Amino acid sequence: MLTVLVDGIAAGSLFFVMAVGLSVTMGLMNFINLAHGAFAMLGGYVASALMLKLGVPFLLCLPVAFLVASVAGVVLERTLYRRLYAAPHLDQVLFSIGLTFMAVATAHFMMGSQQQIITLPDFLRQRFSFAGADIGTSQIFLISIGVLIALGLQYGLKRTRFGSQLRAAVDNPRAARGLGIPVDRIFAFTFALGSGLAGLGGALAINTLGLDPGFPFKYMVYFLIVVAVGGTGSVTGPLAAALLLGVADIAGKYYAHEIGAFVIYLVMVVVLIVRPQGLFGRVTVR
Amino acid sequence: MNALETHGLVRTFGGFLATDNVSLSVRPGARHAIIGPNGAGKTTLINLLTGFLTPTEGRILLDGEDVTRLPQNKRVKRGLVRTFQINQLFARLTALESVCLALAEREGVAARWWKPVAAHHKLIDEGAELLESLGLLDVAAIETRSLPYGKQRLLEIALALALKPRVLLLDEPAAGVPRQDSRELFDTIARLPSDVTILLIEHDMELVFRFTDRISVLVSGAILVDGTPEEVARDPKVREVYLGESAHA
Amino acid sequence: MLEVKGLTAGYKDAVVLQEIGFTLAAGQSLALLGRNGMGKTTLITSLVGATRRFAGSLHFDGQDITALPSHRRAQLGIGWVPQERDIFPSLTVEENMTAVARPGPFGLKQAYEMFPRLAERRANMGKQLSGGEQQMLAMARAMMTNPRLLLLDEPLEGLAPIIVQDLLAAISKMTQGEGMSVILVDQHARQILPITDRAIILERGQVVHEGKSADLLADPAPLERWVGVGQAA
Amino acid sequence: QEVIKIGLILPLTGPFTSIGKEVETGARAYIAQHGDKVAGKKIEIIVKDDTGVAPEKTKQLATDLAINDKVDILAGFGLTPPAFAGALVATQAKKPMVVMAAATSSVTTKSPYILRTSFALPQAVVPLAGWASKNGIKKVFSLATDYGPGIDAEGAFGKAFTDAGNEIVDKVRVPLQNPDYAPFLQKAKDLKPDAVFAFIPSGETASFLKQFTDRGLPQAGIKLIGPGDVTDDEVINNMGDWVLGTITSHHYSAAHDSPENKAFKEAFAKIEPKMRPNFMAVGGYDGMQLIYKTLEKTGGKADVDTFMTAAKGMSWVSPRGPVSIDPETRDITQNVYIRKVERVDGALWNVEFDKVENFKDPAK
Amino acid sequence: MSDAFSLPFKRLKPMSDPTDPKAHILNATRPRWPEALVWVIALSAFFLFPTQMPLLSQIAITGLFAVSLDLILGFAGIVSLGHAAFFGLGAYTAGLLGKHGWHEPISGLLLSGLLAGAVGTATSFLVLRGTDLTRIMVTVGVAAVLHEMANKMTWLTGGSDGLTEVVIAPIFGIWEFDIFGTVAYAYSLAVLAILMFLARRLIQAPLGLTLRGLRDNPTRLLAIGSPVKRRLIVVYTVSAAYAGIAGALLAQTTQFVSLDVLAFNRSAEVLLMVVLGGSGYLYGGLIGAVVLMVANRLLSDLTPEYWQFWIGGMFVILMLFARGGLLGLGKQVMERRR
Ligand SMILES: Nc1ncnc2c1ncn2[C@@H]1O[C@H](COP(=O)(O)OP(=O)(O)OP(=O)(O)O)[C@@H](O)[C@H]1O
Ligand SMILES: Nc1ncnc2c1ncn2[C@@H]1O[C@H](COP(=O)(O)OP(=O)(O)OP(=O)(O)O)[C@@H](O)[C@H]1O
Ligand SMILES: [Mg+2]
Ligand SMILES: [Mg+2]
Repeated sequence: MLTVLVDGIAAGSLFFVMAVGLSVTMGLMNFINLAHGAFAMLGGYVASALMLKLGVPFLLCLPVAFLVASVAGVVLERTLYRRLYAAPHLDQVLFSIGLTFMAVATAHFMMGSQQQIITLPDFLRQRFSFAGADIGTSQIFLISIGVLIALGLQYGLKRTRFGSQLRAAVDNPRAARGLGIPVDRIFAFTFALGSGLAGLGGALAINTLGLDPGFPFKYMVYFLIVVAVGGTGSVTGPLAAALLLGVADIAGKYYAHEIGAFVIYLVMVVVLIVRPQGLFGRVTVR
Repeated sequence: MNALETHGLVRTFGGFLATDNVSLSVRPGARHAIIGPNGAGKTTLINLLTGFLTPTEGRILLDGEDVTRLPQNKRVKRGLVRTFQINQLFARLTALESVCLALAEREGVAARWWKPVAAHHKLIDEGAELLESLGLLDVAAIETRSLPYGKQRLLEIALALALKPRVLLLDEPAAGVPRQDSRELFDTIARLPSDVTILLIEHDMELVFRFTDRISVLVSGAILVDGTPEEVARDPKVREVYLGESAHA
Repeated sequence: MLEVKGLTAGYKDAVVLQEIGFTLAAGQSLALLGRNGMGKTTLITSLVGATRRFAGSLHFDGQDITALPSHRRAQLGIGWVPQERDIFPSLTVEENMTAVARPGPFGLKQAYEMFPRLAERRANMGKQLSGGEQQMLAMARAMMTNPRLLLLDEPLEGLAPIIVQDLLAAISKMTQGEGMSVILVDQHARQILPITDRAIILERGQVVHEGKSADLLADPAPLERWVGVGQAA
Repeated sequence: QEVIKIGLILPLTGPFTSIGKEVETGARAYIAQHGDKVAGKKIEIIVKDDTGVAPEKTKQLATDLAINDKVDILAGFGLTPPAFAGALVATQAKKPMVVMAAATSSVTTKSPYILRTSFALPQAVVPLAGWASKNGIKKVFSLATDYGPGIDAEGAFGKAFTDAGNEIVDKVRVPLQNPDYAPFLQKAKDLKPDAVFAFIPSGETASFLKQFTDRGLPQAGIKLIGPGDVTDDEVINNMGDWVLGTITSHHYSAAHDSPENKAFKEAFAKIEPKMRPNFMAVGGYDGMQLIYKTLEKTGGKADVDTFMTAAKGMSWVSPRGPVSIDPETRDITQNVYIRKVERVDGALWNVEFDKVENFKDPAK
Repeated sequence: MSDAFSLPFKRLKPMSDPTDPKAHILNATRPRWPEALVWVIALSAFFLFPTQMPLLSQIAITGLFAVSLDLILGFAGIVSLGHAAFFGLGAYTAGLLGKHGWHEPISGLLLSGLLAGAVGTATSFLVLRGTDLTRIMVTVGVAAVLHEMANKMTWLTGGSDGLTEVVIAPIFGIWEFDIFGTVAYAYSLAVLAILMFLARRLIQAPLGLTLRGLRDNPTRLLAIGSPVKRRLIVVYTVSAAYAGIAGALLAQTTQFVSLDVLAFNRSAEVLLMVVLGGSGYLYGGLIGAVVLMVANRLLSDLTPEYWQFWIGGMFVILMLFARGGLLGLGKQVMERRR
């Protein structure tokens, strides 16, 4: 029982870390970036290549994955993405799916089609019992990272001036510029943050979800579910959504595997019917 | 029987009381203005009357019938029509298409799916006439979103007029319309049949005093004074909270 | 303070303003008049840097700002109240102001003193404000940038008469007392001429009249001609 | 006619890319080894990508190959649904169809012109049930991916295993898309069986095996058994010592010790030095082998009746061992080996230690 | 200028008689040459590409599916990423009918459309509220649940192995589905043409005008007295029925139904087609389907492993330089020339 709960929370944390970057670009910047999974894949391949080819320790790979993905994010943002900020959402969808196709083919070409398999360091492969629950250290690790990121983002985006400047820039870039907000820089930084988080998520995911060139498409819907159920424009929302979905998914599969695959979609549809703006979403103006 | 009546209307947003026990009656054919400080709850009141918002408490009567729970579109069918303080237009329809749409709704043909709009000559002719009366005919074929702001403002009114309202609620119709155009606008409205009831929100006192025969002053969600233009203009409380020293009378 | 030379500007491939030129000294105020669609807003947004410039130059405080992007101009001290208010809908009233605030004498305290109504609604989202409240917020927000030149595009529209009076008084105090420069656009010439030093009338994107505001009040012929009947009454 | 054309339809993009890649390389390895001439005819292959599970795409590609490219033989077919779709075309267009991968038992029944050189899942798992019950495994938790082959594997193993007087404590099916094994493995752990029987399609196995060990099932004394898909040669070497000792049954291991296999591996490595050939590759290799051998016999005639008659009963020595085509079912008869993951010369291999010889698909 | 009244290409300036402000509405129904061209090309394909009938009939079917999506997307502003739900329902209905003794194709088509339409009505209340994202995800959810149900109900649907042994009688008892796909293409094209004609009527009629109003500003539509929800339900139903008929066509022409008729990929692909071609033109989806499927085919023949790279590149470049899809681009070019 408790084991199932911990499993669910750990799975939820992983989804949170992978999806929260999308929540940032989509919820805060109002850009539908379906190529989010491609940045996650990049982070994943960076981490796996470092570990497998160069023997770099896992913990060091994580920040590097974050950095590489965020640099790639900035470069693409400055050259391509920025031209589509004002475009209709559907144009953004087509554009970012296009990028994803290109990323998938490139990964296939460069890394081959096989699964990347990494072995976590020993301290992340221990299991222990706690109050009757059977818990792995890697799960504790995932949950802590999720909590840290949630707290950090919550502070950074809600409580600081940067957060309100970002939202102002999204609401109305022209007015924001005219009132002295450096919109371009803020967007670039935010995009870097979003793609960096994706990269980190990708690196963390290899162990549980595996990594192959199909990664971006495989998990695209899951990212979107987390963002939609959580509601755009907040950090607590996606966290709550990811945890809810993680627990519902794991519990559904554990207790009722016959309908296990439905559970996550049913939960999503029910939440969205009751609260179309998501769990924590504000009704948006657009 | 009054054209429009409210009884103890209350609306709160969270803890904030935006409409505070408003009981208002508007007689048929009235030219009735609602004035009051910014944020007094004038637009909120219109939103309640039209069903855009539901009241927390109280009742709304249209021609003596309770419409408090009636959906927006059904109130429109009974002749209660509004304009918006901030334009609500069909960005990608032309001016003529927009009024034709309103006309089609009024005539109950909006759900027909076989005969093309082009074959509904009556709609098109009436639409063109209406645009002409507001000086919009020369831009009839231009997409709304490319129209200058002043013209968009006029189209906003045209959409309401197309519905042949019996009770017309106007929320700052002249805001953003230049002085000479706003006079024309009010002339058009004044030409409406005298049995059309008009409820108007406006901050331009010159227009208000010229046009209306009754004024209600709304302050902090509640009605402060209700009377003829002369009574209101003389009222010291109104001068203090709203008009200031340089009021017209 | 501000020097505009041969400014030709517009949108995409449409030229709206042609060869505009004028100067404005520190502490001076300028009324910008003209009928609907004559280019008043376009001139204001060109000063802000939000239109397409085809020719001409802009100097602010002796510095060439012709090529500076919008936000850099604002940071140099140009404040702006846009015609459509452009309140940030997903920010609270207070965040709308703090997001753009720059150091100086005008802070939240002063903003709330100027518009007590905003203090009452400080935690509301921008999009929940009434029309007039948004107008007040746009004004307060521009002031929070502590500008040395303030561009006001129809700031009085939709405000209660009593607020209009207070605001006009406040604007004239800023220029006279605190040495701020102001460019003020309004449909109602009669309202703004008494509190401005000079006036410009635009017609089809060109300056057709330039002179002292007081002279215009004394001799309203240009107003009758270029702005419309009834304006001078 | 100077050229014999073979249309090879495989998933070369999408989630099942690795299957297509292995089969294609296997087939090309055979051609590289034996030249592109048989019985005086030149062999030409045309490769098409059907992206995985998109049967109407497969059908359209097959039709196009049959009508426009005028191929003589259809081949490939990575998964079951596309194979079913291809069968419709084979029947209608009267073309021999060589299934090199799809492993649901019923595939061969969908057209009289189908020949299979891969395997059928019941074929691979029934011998495992026998071995397990002889080796002290009484209670098994069954876990299979929720699609044709998985259901086949679950059913065939379960039946053979319970018929031998043992118990299946629970059986679960994991979704094909976006699987997460944690809850299922936790359930297995909680039920304390002697072993987990698992069928996971090749390509997904890495994360499954990893979670199996990370969740501590081996420490809890639970063995892992299954068809060889689970310890797929393509990935096994990257998996770390935690897979050591896993017992599987399958028709091919890259570690199979024979001159034929050695030659196959060399030819394969010339094309794809980075990949280890797996059972998919051998299916592609033997598919070409069957085509070559049959054409030799018919003297280059490829019309469907002549070809099918000649192919039925054909036998040869494959890299996996001796095989033959059962004339009745047109399915492959082969040895099924019981293997154990071991470290040999620094790498991980499936080392064969027991076998059932000339085993037909028991489901037919 | 309006979208639908000048099909298939939009023009900026009032056409024909610029002095008559009503001309732009009155002339809207006149057929125009680019539209005729589409059908001329479609017909000449019988002679130009006689060996490509299977591909062509799939294009016609997918094109119809794209048109059905454009009805809700381009004309009512509902973004759906689960439209395959209705396509799949139609396909399974037609497939099951054909398997269990109802071999007549045209009635099978109608029944499938009816069923899909009914399910569209039943689920339409789910898309009445919410933002784009909410609607996207709700539709994804509905389609995913149906997909999973079809997977589990093996006894009925054949599960992941698909539904085989679908038998379809000759059309009108005369034309039998052949391996070359000529009959299949003729059949699909005829159905497409009829449904296209009906859709075109619909969007040029007052209902179409209402729908475009709905897309632009539902708030105002309510305020002019329109029962917005009812209108939404109507288009959603029509669109679902269209999608169902498209699915049924696929099942009948391939005589096979597999789970992927309900898959997420199919929903996503059709959305891409509509955006690629340009939404809100009715013909956009059709053109998107042609371009994407032909490009897929050519590129994947050239480079079976990496064709997705070039498809992706095409999307990226198109969106960087041509807003509003291919027809949007066409419109821009036409305006430039003026
Ligand atoms: N959705 C909402 N949530 C919270 N407060 C709201 C909401 N809508 C309106 N308000 C508040 O209710 C009050 C009344 O607003 P309303 O728009 O009715 O004012 P008004 O009288 O029309 O003012 P103005 O003359 O400025 O247009 C305002 O203080 C406004 O901030
Ligand atoms: N975004 C735009 N694109 C193209 N033309 C524009 C745009 N905005 C304004 N215009 C045109 O530029 C001209 C000047 O408009 P502007 O808004 O500057 O006038 P204004 O004097 O401020 O009018 P108002 O009194 O209505 O505010 C008008 O003819 C208008 O149609
Ligand atoms: Mg108001
Ligand atoms: Mg202006």
